[in-house]
Amino acid sequence: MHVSVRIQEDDIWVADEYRALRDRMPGTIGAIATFIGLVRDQQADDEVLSLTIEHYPGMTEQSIHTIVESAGQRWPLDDVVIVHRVGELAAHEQIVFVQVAAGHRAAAFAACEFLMDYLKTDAVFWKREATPHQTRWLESSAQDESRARAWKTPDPTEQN
Amino acid sequence: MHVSVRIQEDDIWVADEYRALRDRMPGTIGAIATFIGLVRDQQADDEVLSLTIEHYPGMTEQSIHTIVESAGQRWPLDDVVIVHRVGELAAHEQIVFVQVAAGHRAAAFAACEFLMDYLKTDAVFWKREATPHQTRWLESSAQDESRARAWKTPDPTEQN
Amino acid sequence: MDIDVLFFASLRDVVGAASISVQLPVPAGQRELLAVLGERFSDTVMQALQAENVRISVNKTLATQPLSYSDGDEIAFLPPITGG
Amino acid sequence: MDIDVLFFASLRDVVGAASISVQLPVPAGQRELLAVLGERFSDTVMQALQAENVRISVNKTLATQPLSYSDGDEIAFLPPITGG
Repeated sequence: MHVSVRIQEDDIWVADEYRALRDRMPGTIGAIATFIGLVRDQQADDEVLSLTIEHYPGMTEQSIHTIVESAGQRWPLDDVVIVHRVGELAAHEQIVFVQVAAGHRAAAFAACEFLMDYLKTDAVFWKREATPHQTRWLESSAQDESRARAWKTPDPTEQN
Repeated sequence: MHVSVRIQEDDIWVADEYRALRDRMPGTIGAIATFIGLVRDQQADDEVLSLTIEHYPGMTEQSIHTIVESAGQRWPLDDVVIVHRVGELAAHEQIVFVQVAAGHRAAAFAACEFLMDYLKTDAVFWKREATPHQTRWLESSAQDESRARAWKTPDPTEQN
Repeated sequence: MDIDVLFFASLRDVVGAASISVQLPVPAGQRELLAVLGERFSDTVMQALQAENVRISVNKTLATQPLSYSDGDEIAFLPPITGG
Repeated sequence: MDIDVLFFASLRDVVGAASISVQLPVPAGQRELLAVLGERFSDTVMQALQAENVRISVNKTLATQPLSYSDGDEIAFLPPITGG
């Protein structure tokens, strides 16, 4: 499994990531699932001006590699790329990019969603949201926690 | 919901599709899930030389629009693009591109996978696979059928 | 009346043509269509067209039995579909 | 012994510094670290550092109690994380 994990202030160039995957890709890959998270310009009816993301260099990368290894043990994956931005991001900017290539679509979809769910709960980042009225540090929601926990229970669809 | 469905012999330019989405996108979008299907170079231990895809102009587009409408009724989606190629495709070429934008990731992921599952079973295409030993018309597998049927039963995770 | 009959994929291979025009009596349904096709094609072809997994569309819409055809209709024989 | 203590996100805001160096007796664990920090910071800061949802890492690995620190360790106070 080829794995690339990058934390960067720079923007994410989705087209370049996809081209690089196609270039290095073994031919047995039939399915590529990707996810891109953007800064929403609204949160609970308040306008979002920016999101500032902080990380702990070294520990953050390790936390993501641990998540990727879990996914790799769970599904037959060929290629995983995760790029996560840090610093101050304006509304509509790209935050995170996850790209998973596998032989078949079930594994690619499941792993991509699994990776996003665990990035929400287990990756070492902190996010501060600025609205016209306040600045506050975010926590992963109860919903995020329950989505991540759901992967720990046996999944009846996993054999498909 | 912005919807674009295209059937074409030309290759799919993923970077252009993504850029166009970002250009037209309302800011409340926080999640973009995409799927790309490629021609695998192996099938059941036999080398795949090419895949030839045939459609029924008019009926095929309508069959895909019907699938997109089902997805739109099921999840709050902002933008759906489906590009499906026809003609003779060599191993490793792109077959299909699905791009779904939504406010949150749960809807984007679920709808993207739903669309792919129904493209397998309900979209009016035919595929002929050529190996060094034979040429044969493919059918959607029993597994494909059961994946599509699974969406028809109530999904306990849907409220998340 | 005249209708167009289309054959896709494996059925086009079996029939050896993508489309043909046929003349049907009025009124006509699937039974009359198959009778006319049976005069033109072999038993092998007719068995393929009547396989359990073959569906019929009328004017690009999947049709359910009983069928009743009209002048100018476009009928298609659709073997099992799969996309994606 | 000397250790580095890091504060992230909301805890850095509360402490007013991203990192400090502290001298600890040998041997030292979390109790000794908190005692030294308590001499420097207000009760408000100390309550924030000891909130139930704050986790401690030692040399960039999440630590579980009881902790035992070594010279040169990098200790971090981590408020609730969320990425993606």
